[in-house]
Amino acid sequence: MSATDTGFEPTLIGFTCNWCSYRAADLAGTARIKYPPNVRLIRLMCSGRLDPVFVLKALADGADGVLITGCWPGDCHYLVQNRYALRRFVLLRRTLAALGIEPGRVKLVWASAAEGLRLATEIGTFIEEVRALGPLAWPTARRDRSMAAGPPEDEAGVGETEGAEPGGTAVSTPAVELVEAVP
Amino acid sequence: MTADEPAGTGAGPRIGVYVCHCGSNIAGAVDVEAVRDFAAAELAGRGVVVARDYKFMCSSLGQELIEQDVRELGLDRVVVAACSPHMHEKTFRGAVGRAGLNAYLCDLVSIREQVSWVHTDRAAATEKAKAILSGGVERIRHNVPLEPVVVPIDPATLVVGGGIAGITAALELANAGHKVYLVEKDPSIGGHMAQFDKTFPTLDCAACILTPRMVEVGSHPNVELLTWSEVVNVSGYVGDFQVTVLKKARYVDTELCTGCGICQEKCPKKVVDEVFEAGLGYRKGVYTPFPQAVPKYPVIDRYNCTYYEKGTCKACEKFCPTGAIRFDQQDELITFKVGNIVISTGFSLFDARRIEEYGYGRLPNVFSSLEFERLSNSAGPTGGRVVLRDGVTEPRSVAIVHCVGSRDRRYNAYCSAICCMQSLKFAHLVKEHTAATVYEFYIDMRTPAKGYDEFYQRLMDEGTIFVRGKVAAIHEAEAAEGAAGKLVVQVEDTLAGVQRRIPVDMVILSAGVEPRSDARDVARLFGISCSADGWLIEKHPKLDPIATMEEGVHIAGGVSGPKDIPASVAQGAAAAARVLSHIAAGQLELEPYKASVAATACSGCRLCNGLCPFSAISYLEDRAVSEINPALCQGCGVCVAACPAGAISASGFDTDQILAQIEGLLLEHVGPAGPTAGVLA
Amino acid sequence: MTRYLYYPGCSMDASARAYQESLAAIAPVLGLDLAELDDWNCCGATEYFGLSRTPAYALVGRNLAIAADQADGTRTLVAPCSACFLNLARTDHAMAESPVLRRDVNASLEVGGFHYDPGAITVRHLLEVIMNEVGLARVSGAVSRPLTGLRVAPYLGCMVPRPDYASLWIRHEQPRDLDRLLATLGADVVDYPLTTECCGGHMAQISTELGFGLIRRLIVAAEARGADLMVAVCPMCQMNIDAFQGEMNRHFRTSHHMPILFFTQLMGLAFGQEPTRLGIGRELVDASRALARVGIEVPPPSEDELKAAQREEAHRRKQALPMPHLDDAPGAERQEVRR
Amino acid sequence: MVVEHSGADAAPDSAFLEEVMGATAVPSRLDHCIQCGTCGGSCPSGPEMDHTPRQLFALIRAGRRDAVLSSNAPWMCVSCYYCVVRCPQAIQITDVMYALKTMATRAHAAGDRTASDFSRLFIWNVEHFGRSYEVGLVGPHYLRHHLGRLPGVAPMGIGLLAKGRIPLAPARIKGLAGLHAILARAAELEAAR
Repeated sequence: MSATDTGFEPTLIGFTCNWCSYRAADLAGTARIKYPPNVRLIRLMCSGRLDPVFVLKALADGADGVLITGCWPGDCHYLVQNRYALRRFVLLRRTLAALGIEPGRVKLVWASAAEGLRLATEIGTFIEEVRALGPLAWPTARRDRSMAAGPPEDEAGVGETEGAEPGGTAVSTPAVELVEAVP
Repeated sequence: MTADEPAGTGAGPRIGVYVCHCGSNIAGAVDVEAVRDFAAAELAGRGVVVARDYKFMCSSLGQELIEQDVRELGLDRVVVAACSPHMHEKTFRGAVGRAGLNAYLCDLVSIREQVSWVHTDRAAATEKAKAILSGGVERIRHNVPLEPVVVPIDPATLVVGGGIAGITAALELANAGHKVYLVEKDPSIGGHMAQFDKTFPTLDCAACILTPRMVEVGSHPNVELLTWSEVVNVSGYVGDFQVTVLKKARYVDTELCTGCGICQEKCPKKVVDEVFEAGLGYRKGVYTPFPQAVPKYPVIDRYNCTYYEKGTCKACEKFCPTGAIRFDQQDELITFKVGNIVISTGFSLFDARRIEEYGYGRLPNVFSSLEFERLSNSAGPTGGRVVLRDGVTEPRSVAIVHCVGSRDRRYNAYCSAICCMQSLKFAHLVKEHTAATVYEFYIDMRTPAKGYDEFYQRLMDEGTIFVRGKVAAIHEAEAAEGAAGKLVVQVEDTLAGVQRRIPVDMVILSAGVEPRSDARDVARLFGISCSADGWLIEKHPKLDPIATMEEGVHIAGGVSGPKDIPASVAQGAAAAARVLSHIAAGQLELEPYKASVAATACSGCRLCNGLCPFSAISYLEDRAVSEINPALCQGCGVCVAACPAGAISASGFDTDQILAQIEGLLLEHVGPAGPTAGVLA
Repeated sequence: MTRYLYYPGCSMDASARAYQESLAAIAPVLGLDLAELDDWNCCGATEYFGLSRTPAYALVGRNLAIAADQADGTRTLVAPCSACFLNLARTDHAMAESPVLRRDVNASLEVGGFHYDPGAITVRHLLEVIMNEVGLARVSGAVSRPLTGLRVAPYLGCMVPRPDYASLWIRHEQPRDLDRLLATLGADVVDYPLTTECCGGHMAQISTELGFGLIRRLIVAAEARGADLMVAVCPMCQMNIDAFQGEMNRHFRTSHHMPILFFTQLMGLAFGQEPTRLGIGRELVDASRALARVGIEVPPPSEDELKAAQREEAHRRKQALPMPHLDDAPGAERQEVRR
Repeated sequence: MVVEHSGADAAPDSAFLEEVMGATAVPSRLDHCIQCGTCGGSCPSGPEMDHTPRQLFALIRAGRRDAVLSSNAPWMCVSCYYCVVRCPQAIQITDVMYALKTMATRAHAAGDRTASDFSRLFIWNVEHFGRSYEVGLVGPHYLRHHLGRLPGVAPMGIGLLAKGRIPLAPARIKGLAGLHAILARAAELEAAR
C-alpha cells in the first residue's frame, strides 16, 4: 500500500516525562480534551532519560514522527535534567538531516502537568506537520524482523530511497496498515 | 535489541492481559472486547496466555480475578489496560503481590486518559488501544522483579511560611509531640490575616483569633521559630531532607531583647511601610511590623537605617535598656534535617495599578483592598478612621469594585474566590465607620460557604446598593459632569440595561489574589511543579490537595490557589495529618527506580560523572569505573541515556524495556503465532 | 535617511493638509524618507467594514499588496492617520488569523493582479515610528526653539493605542508617549487623562447630541487643565475638534475656543521652521493667540484668501463635478425621505 | 418588559448566534460573553444606543434576530475599541458591530438610517474614485439628514475651503477599473460564504 494516497494517517511515538507531560496527558484525558489518535505515548521518568536511539528506533520501526515532551526549562523534577533532552533534540535533528530525513519529524514540546490543553493542541499541530511531510520511508533492515511480524505484504516500490540497504523495505507492515485503514 | 527470548523461564513468559471497561468510561469509546480478542489472538505468540475484560478491573472482584489467574494459570506477568498508572498502578501491583508475584511484574497501560477520554472515533480509538496494549505486553516481557526502597522517616518537619495555614500545620505537629521548624521570611509570623481588622462572615476580629495561635506557636517547646529567615537549599528525599536556612541578621540580640519597643520609639528614621501597612502607613528603621508581632524582637532595616547610611546615629543602641542592639551581627546559615516539609508560603494581592482605567496610583482616592484593610483596622495608620487620601475627610459615598484582576483574561482568568465576601465585608466596615452610601459593583455574587449568603442578605439589610456590572472605568469628574472633586464610576447597570456614571468620594478595588512573584523559585527549591499561573500543583486536585508529586513535600493554604481562611486552616491541618501518618508509620516505601553501573561494562570514561545533579555518581579510582550511590540516585535516567558503553541500566525504565515498548506500540510483533490464548469474558 | 513606505490616506490631501505639509517639513530633519505608495486607495475608514466583510478587507488588502510590491528592501508601512493605520493593521492581522479570509481576499486581489501574504508588511503609526525608531534623542537634538510655556493637552485618540494588534503599546488607556514627545519639544504638557477618549469619529455626522457631546467633553477637559491648545495625531480627531467646534458651540450655546494642531506642526515649530510652511493657519479655531504666548508669529489670513475661497466655491459648483446623489448609491431604492 | 407566550422564542436554537459568529473575519468569541457589562459601561455611545452591546449579545443568544438587526446600537459604534481592550473575555466586540451592520443592511432592517446612509455615501465615493472625498460625502448627507444643520455647517464648509482644506475635485486612482474588479470579486466570494 502506498501511503502517499490521500488520507495518510501518520503514526507518531511520543515520549513523556513522568512528572509533567505524562500528567499533562492525564489531564487532557480528565478534562476530555480531544486530539487525534495518531500518537502513542511512552512514559519515561524524565525527558533527560531519552536516549536518541529511542527516537531512531521509533522512526526505523515505522513511526512517521517522534514527539519529545518534558517539563519546562527550570521546572525539571530532577532540577535541570531536561536540558539534556533539549541538547539531544538539537543533535538529533542534525543527525536526521544528515541521514536525509526531515528534521521536522522530531519535535520537542514543553508541557507542565497543568497544561493538558497545550499538550493536546501541540499533538494536534504536530500530527498535521507530519501529515504534511508524508509517510517516512526510512531505509531499514525491517526485513530482519519480519519473521516476527509475518512476511511483508508487499514489496513493490520499495528500496528506492537513496542509501537504502539492499533489500531494505519501507513499506508498512500489515499492522501499520491496520492503523492507516482507520478513517 | 529485540527480545525474542523472553525473560524469565525458558518456557517463555506467561502473560495475563486484563482490559477494563471502567463502566462506560473506556467501553464507551473503545471496543473493549475487540482489544481483548486482539490480545488473545494476535499477542499469543508474545506470551499472552489469558486475556480478559471486566466492567471495573479495580473493584475487589476485578482484582480477585487477576489474583486467581496468577495462582491458577501460573501467570508470571500481568498487563492491565485501564486508567493512568498514576491512578491505579499501586492497586494492581498490590493484587499480583497478594497472589505471590513480584509487584513490578505488573504494569498498567492507560487506555482511558490517553484513549477513550481524548478520542471520539471508536474504530481509531480501539486500534490505538490495541497498540498501547501491545506496547505494554512487549515491555513487560523485560520487566524484572524489584523491591521497593524503604526509607525511615525523620520525625522533624519543616513548615515554610508562617501565615494561618503554616501556623496551623506547625501547631498540629508540635502538639502531637514532634519537632517543627517554622520558617518565615518576614520579621513576624501572622501572614495576611494579621493585616485584617475583621474576618468574614462572622466579623470576628482577626487579631483576636489569630494572636493566641501566634503566641502558642511562638512559645511552643517543640517549635523552633525562624523568622526573618528563608530556606535557601533543600536536598535529600522524603524521610531525610537536609535543609539550609538563611537567618538574616536582625542586628538585635534576641537573648537580651525584651521587646520593650524603646528602640522603635527613639529611632529617627521613618519609612513608608510597603509590606504590613500596604504603603499606607509608616514604620521606623528598627521595627516590629505590628504590636502583636511574634517573635517580639524587632529587626533593623539596614537599607533604611541612618547608622548604616551615614555611619552615625545609634539612637537605638543608646536607649536600649538591655544593650541588645548588635550592629555587627552577621547573616547565618543554619542546617538541619527533617523527614517532611509543608509549604505554606501564601499568595500575593493583584497589583491594581495594572488596570489603568481604574486609576489606582493615579487617582488619589482609589484604594486597594489591602489599603482598605489597614484603613479600617483600629491598629492601622488612621486608627480605624475610614478617610480619603487627605487623611481627614470622611467619604460620603464609596464604591467597591469586584473582580479586580480576576475573571479577566487580560490578567487572571480564574475567580479569586475571596473577593465577593471580602467586598461585602468592606461594605459593612464602611457602614460601621462612616455614614457613607456604599455601592457594590459585581459581575456575579459568589457566596458558596457556610454563613456566606446570609452575610450577603445582612448587607442588603444594611442598605448597601448593589449594581450588577463590571466597572468599565473610573475617572475624575469633569467640570461638565457637575460633581467636581469626585470620582465617577462608569458602569453598565446590566439589570437596568443602562450606562451609569455614579459619582463617589472613594473607590475600593477588591483585588484578586495571585501567586507570589517567587512562587516559581519556591517550586524549584522544593522540586515540585507550579502551573502556568504560578500556583503550586497538588498531587490530585480533589483527592490529594495537600500532597505534591514530590513525596514528603506538602502544600497548604493560598500557595496552591485562592483560598479563604477556613480553607487555609483546613489545609494546614490536613497537611499536618499526612505528615503525622508518615511519622507514625516510621518508614515509607518508594519506587525502586534507580540507575546502576555494570562494572564489567564500564569503560571508566567518566562522562556520566558530571551529569548527576544529586552527586550520586562517583568514580572509583582504584577500579577505574564509575559507581552510583543508590541512596542518592533519584532515578531520572540521564546517565543511562548518556553512557556510551551502555553500562548503566535503569531499573523499571531500562533500555530494553523502552525499545521493546516502541516495537510493541508500532505493532512489530503482532500476528497469529502459536495457539490462541484463552478468551474469557 | 531611513526609507519607509508611506500611506498618506485621503484626508492628508484635504482636511488634514496641515498635517501633510508639516510632516513634509519635518521628515528630512528626522531622517525619514517617506516613499508614498503609488496608486493607493482609500482604506474604507470606519464605514466599509460595516458594508461587507470580504470587500472591505480586499479594499485594504490592495494597499498592503501595493506596499509589498513596492517595498524595495523595507517592510514598514507608515500611516499618519489613526483610522488608516488601524485598518491596514487590522487587515494584516485578520488575514494572518483567518485562512478563509486570506484565501478570499487573495482570490479577489488576483483579479486586479495583486497578492498579499500577511506579515509581509509591518504597519505602524507615524507617532510610534517617531517615538521608537527616530527616538527622542534625535528629536531633542533638532529642537532650536523650545516651546517653553506653551501649555498643550496631548490628545492621542482611540485607534492608535487600541486595539493594538501588534502589541506595540504597553498602555492602552493612559499611554504617555505623546506627552514625552511634547515635553521633549519644551512644551508644558498638561495632565490630560482623556488622552485616549473618543472624538466621536463620524458621530458628528450621525447623532448631533452624542457627537458634539464627545467633542465638548474633550475641549472642556483641556480647558479645565489650562491648556492653550490640544495636540492631535489623527486627521479625524483634528477635524472633529477643530472644524466642528463652531457648530458644537452653537449647539450647546457655548463659546469654547480650543485650537488643536497636529503634533508634527508643533515639532516643526520647535525645530524653528516657519509657521506657514507647517500649515499653521489652516485650523478653523485660530491657534495664533496660543502660539503668540511662545513668541511665534502667525501671519493673519488675508481677506483675499477668503474671497478667493468663495470664488472657488462658486467655481466648484459650476463645474460638473460628480456629486453623488443618494439615489445613485447602493441600496438606495428603499429609502424614504426623512428629517 | 416584553412578555412572550411560553416557548415562543423566535429561534430557540443558537442559529442566530452562530450566524453572527460566522460573520466576522476572525473569531469573535461572542459565545464567551459573561454579560458583565464592561462594554456597555465603556461605550461612549452607550447613552444613545437602543441596546447596550451587552444587551445586544444577550438578544443574539436569545435568537431575537429582528430586535438585533433593527437596533441602532451597531450604527452608534464609533470604533474606539475601549470595549475590546477592556473585555475580560477578549471578545472582538467592534468586529461584531461591523458584522451586525452588514447583516442589518442586507436585511434592510436598520431603523434610523442616518448612520447607514452615511456609510453608503462614503462607500459610494470610495467606489467611484478609489479615494474618499469629504465634500461629496458631507454635502448630500446634510441635505438628506441634517437639513436643520445646514446653516450651521455652511460657515464650516466655507472656512475649510478658505483654509485650503477642501480640494477642488476628488482624487481618482489610476487603477480604478482594477479596484472595481477586485471589489466585485470580493462581493461574489462574500456572497458565497
